[in-house]
Amino acid sequence: MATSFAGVPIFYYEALASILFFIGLTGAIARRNPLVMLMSIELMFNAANLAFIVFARAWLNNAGQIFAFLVITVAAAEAAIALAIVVVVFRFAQQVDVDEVRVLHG
Amino acid sequence: MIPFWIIAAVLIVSALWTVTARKPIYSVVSLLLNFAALATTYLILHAEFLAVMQIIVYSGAILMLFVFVIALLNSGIAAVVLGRDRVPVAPAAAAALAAVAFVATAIAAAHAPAIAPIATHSPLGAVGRGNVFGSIGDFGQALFLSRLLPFEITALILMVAVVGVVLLAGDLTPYVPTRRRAEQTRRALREAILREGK
Amino acid sequence: MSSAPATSDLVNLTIDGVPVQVRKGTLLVEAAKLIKQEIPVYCYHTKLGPAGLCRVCLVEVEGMPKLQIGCNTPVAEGMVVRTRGESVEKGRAMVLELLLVNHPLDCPICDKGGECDLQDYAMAYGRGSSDLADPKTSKPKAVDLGPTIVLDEERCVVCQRCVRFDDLIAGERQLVLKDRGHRDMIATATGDPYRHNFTGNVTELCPVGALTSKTYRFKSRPWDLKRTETSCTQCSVGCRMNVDVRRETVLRTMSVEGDDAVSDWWLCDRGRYNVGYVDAPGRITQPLLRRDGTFVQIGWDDAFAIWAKAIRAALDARGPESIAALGGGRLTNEEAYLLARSMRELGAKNIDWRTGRQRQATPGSSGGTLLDLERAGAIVTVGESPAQLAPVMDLRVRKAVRHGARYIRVASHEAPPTMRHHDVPDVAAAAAAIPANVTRVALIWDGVDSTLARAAFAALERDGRTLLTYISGEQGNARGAEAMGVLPFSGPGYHVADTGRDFDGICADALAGKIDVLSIFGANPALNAADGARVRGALQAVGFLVVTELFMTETAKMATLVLPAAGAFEKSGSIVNLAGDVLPTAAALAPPGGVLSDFEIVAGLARALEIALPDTEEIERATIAAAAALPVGIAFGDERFAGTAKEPALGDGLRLRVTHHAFAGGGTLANDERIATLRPLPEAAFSRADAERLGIRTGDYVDLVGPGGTMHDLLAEVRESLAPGEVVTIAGLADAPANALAERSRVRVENVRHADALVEA
Amino acid sequence: MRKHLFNVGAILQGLGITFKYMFVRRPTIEYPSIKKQHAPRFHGLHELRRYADGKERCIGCELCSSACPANAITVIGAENAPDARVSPGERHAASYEIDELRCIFCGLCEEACPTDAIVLTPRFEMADYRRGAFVYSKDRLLVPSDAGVGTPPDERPNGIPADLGRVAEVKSTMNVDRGYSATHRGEVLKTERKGLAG
Amino acid sequence: MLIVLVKSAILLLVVLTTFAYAMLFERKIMGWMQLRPGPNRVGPWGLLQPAADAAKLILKEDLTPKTADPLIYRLAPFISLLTAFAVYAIVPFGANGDGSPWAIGDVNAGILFLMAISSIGVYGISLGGWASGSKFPLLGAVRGTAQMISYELSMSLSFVGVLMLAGTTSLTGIVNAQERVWFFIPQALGFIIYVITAVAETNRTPFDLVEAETELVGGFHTEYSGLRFGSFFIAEYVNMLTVSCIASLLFLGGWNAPFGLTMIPGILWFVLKVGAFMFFYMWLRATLPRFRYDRLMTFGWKVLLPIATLNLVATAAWVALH
Repeated sequence: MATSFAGVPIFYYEALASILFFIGLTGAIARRNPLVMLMSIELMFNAANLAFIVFARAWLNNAGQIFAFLVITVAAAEAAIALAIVVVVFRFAQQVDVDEVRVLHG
Repeated sequence: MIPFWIIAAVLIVSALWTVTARKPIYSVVSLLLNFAALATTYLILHAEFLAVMQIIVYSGAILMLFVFVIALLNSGIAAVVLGRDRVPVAPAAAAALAAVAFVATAIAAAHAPAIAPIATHSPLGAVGRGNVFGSIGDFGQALFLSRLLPFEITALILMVAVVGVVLLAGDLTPYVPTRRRAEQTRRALREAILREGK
Repeated sequence: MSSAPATSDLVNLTIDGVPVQVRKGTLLVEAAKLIKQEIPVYCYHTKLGPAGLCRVCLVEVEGMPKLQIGCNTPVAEGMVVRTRGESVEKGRAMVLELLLVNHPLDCPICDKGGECDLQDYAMAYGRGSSDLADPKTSKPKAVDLGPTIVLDEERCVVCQRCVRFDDLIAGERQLVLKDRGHRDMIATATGDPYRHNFTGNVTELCPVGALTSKTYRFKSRPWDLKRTETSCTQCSVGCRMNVDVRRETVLRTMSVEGDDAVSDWWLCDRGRYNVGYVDAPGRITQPLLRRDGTFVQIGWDDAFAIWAKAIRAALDARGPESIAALGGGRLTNEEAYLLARSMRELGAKNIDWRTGRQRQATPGSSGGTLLDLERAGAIVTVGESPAQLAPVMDLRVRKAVRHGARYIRVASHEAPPTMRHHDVPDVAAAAAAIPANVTRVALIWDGVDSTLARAAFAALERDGRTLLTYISGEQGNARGAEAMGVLPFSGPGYHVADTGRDFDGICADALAGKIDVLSIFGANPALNAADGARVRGALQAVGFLVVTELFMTETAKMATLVLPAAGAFEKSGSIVNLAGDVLPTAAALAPPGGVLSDFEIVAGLARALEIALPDTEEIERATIAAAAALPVGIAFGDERFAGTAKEPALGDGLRLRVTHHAFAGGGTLANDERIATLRPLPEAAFSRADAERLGIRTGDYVDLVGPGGTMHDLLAEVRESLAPGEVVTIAGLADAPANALAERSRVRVENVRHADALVEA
Repeated sequence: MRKHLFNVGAILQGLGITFKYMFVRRPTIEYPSIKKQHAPRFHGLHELRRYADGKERCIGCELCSSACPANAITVIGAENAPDARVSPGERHAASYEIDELRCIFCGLCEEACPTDAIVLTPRFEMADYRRGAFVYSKDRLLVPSDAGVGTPPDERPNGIPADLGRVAEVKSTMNVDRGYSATHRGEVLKTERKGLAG
Repeated sequence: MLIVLVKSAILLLVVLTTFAYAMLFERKIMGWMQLRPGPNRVGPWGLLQPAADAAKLILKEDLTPKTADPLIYRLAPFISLLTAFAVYAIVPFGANGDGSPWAIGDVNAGILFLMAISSIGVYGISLGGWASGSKFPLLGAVRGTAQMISYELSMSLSFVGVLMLAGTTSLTGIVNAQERVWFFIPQALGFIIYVITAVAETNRTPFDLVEAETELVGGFHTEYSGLRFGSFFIAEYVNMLTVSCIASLLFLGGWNAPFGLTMIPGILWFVLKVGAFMFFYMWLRATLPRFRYDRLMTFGWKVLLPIATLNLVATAAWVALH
């Protein structure tokens, strides 16, 4: 199974990663639901990870994998904090629309 | 080639669904699918440990957290009522940024060697042997020997995150033992009664 | 009781250690009641007096060597009586043991079980066992005494209450004691069926289960029954009575003990037995609308809407003259008031209760109470006597006659009563027949012939004499309807109002096509009006005829819209009886599903017409005020009440007269199958002279032919009291309506079939 | 700490108890196939008895219905036709109904009956799917005329009569619209008699 | 490829049959412990009861509440079922003479795979409860999710001790490392932690707060009926079986025979150990009452996690010293 992927040009992987990144970015900008925005950000992380892992595989250097691992860990921390903020905001404002919640505007 | 196209199609469709889904829970489900496909890709790219981590951490922990928050915030089925999405501007801005990323990776890809099969009898390498690329042993050695500092920094970041989350979402009222709280309530009640003169 | 008795009339005595002061001559049983100490009695009855037969009322009187019977021992000054104690109890136990010697112990089967004096006293005072070892006597168990009563000879303890009732109260003397000794038994003297208008009272009087009603036999046990005290609405006396209901069926009615003012503790058989109509299969339970010649069932909302629309259309097209309402004699005061009020709210004045032969119900200011009637020295009846019209009033007459009053019937065409009576041909003779020393004279009128009533009043009124007048009408709450203003010329409380058309006038208008909507509430003019043919023609000429009824009566069958109404047992309210007493009626059971009371029907119509009606409280207040209003300004046989119908032209032949029978009628009587045997056969009574001239004997069948109709298959009777030139038939029989021929019209006798010939054939 | 250790001990003790009970003899009676012996005067379904000449014992006196503490009995009396007597005496029960759902099987009706007409049989199997089926009227309470006279409580054999084991079979022949054609006991006796005759 | 398919089919059959009879024997054992006979009407000793239950579940009407999210509502049972069965792809049941395992796939990162799959399994409960659109399932789902995440942590830590001792993540390797000494002896604390967390992970009494019927009617599957309910039902028992297999493989020596009783085939030993663990499950259910929710969380975070960490540190120290 693994061999069947052999021969796929790295460019294809990079194009895939870019598309995923683009989709994630669009979501993060366009959506107003903070949960979906966060998920879009996760998508972008994953696109980056994919690129790292492909390059690691190409160079046969596991530094890329280590970097991807760190990204996953940091993403976990990020998600936890962000969701905590969402919960707090919801408790405070009874809504989560990022355009409506403007407490930082003063 | 065909498996790659299939996986790629799954990845893109599920990513699109994640971003466009009407209900956040659909985003979660599609993202789950996306992660599964990604994990498969990682496995094929000899990132064995990362494939498992992708499932355990991303699907099992992070995404679960999303489900949890959705259930907490929105106990019903109806989507959280929100204003209109900012659709028209978004793709342009995103496309610009994505183009930059694409150009960067394309340059990198141009320099990278083609993916060559790793010539071992066991494609994933012997367990625990640090010299086979992508094996858990190899990964572990790299993590704990050559890349220990970033690992420890990540641990610190995680710790900070945990403390932050507890402070943010936790109950910030000072802890009072139950018995003492009951006593306080009783006293307050008595005082209120005295004030009211009843 | 009304005035304090003089001290010399009072006697002091001690009963069970309690000092009692009673009037001289009081019996110990009654005296003991004052201190709520019961002395058991079987043969004694407050209304029948003592007989001293059963001896269960033994009491101990100090100074007398033996036990005395409490029911026949008058009080004496200083008497010391003990109703309890060892010797009394021993004596009573012995009496009870002897009473039970031949009394079967079939209490579980017996209808009286549960309300039986013998059972109760045997439990209270009797011994648990008997020394008698021999078998009890065996006698016939279900002896058919008559159409209403069954006798169980084994159970009879020969207290003779029934015999004494028949003798002293009813005056019929049909029941006697037959044989002597242990064969002593109740029977009719002649062996004929026991039959008169008060037979049911003997079942109540019987202290054991010997006399039972055919309609109630084995239907229920006393503890199953839900009892409601109400007033009878069958006739204008309004006797107080208890209605016993089980499983939404009226099983029986009982008299109310202590009701001295109205019923004198009795009920007539019609009031007692005509209850089976409540759950008769013919009850209408849904509004019926005539559509293309047949009736279709509709809902109440539709019914009210259609009715209101018809009324509105009539008012818009031809004004309030084109609508009319009839009925009131069977309604409660509240219903009658609401009817009169809503009709007048619409501006309609054509409203009348007089759908039958009776013209007037309020006797005017000279009216007396029923107790006054008892004390009259002479009683004069003009028109029909109350014997069939108001039977319990007739019991008062009999009581008065028993006390020595003279009973005078003016130009009566009825069969002679069983009491002493004087039949006189005219009012002048009646006035002459009154003894000179009589100071109280009662004048009873049937309410039909106003001229006759006025003449009688004028003839009998004399200085130094009190003249009490009574009108024994045919409808239960006729006087109430008049008081509530269901009259074309007076409103509630006899207030004079704009005069509209009375019943005759409404019929004339209808025949002339001037009445668009006629609403009839609980009345059956097609059967009961004097001139049936004309009335039926009038009803047919009405564009929109509404009838509220329990059954598809003759009138209801002609209606456009028939509305199911609640019966007398199914609604609460008040009535006014012939003596002016305001009596409450209470609902004993709920009406069948889909049936509304007339009150609700009128209210529903008012709502559909968007007429503002007073609230319940105001209705109640106005009703009470109107019922209590004195009928000032109304004369006995008042001209205003007199009919406007023309007297039929004289001609050849016999003059037709109509008489009432307690069990002859349409709706409730015709639809009660339990009393089928009590309904009279259609009959024609002839004077002896006429009968001989026409060759008719009693038992023959004849047809009467008059202008506009024929009465078929009448049973002929030769009646001695009848004056020649008259033939008398029974009014209101559904299967042979007497009003096929106009009253007082001249009729021919045709198609005489002799009884013996019929037997041969 | 000691308390926590004690709790662990309690858990082990509990496990021991449940394990021990695995081997304890079970008191369960496997009901439809094995039936318990009831006391001779067990209070079960009612039966209306007959006299030896076939006449009903019930005279419709309603004493049972007035004795009934649950108001379960409704009796409507009627007069015996002289030529076709239903019961001795003048009165008989035109309608006799017991609502077995109301009945508390106290047996007071049996006590109150002056003619020993109503008796409680040991039959207790009267389950049904319709409420109406529990209102037993005379056609189901009365012993069929060809099935004897019914058993008074004093003469019943020890416990449940042998025929009660076949309740399930007999019930399946029940006509649900008309109700039972007879009481169960009568039905069984009838089939047995037929079997003997045939 | 074909061999893998055949193997999978056989394994599916075995697992399903085991599930069916596990259910029956649970009812039987519960009955015995509660002085009842247990199911005994269908077939001799009630042996056909599973067939009857299956027929009932299949024939039952499948209801979807009006307020439910139709897609997720239908998806959730399949996630549960899928993850429950997916584990058996790597579970070895025995070994050939040459050391190759009797398993569909021998994966080096076996234990990690296991953890990955079981972490996905929570989705069945949380999505199912959420998508029912009714409050009891939602409460059950939220509870269940929190509970499973909390206890998964301690469970993973209890694995790590075994991993350190065995020096491999391959399940076959771990079993082979226990040839001399079964790991439940050196890893006694780890084993106890594993047993507790295993019960919690499968939502069984006394940790069945997910479906606490006294409070939440049926918990996350209140609204489910028919085969969709059956899917959850099967998943729960298959998970029990999985957890028993893991216990047997990681702590009880897998197919290794005790006391040198090697004449009995290893597969039988394995089955025996799994069976014993399953019995323990049922025994617990018949004995212990349900935890209170706050106590459950307190126990998971404040008792189990520190002990598990302690065990880990101690094991690490021991391994480092040797």
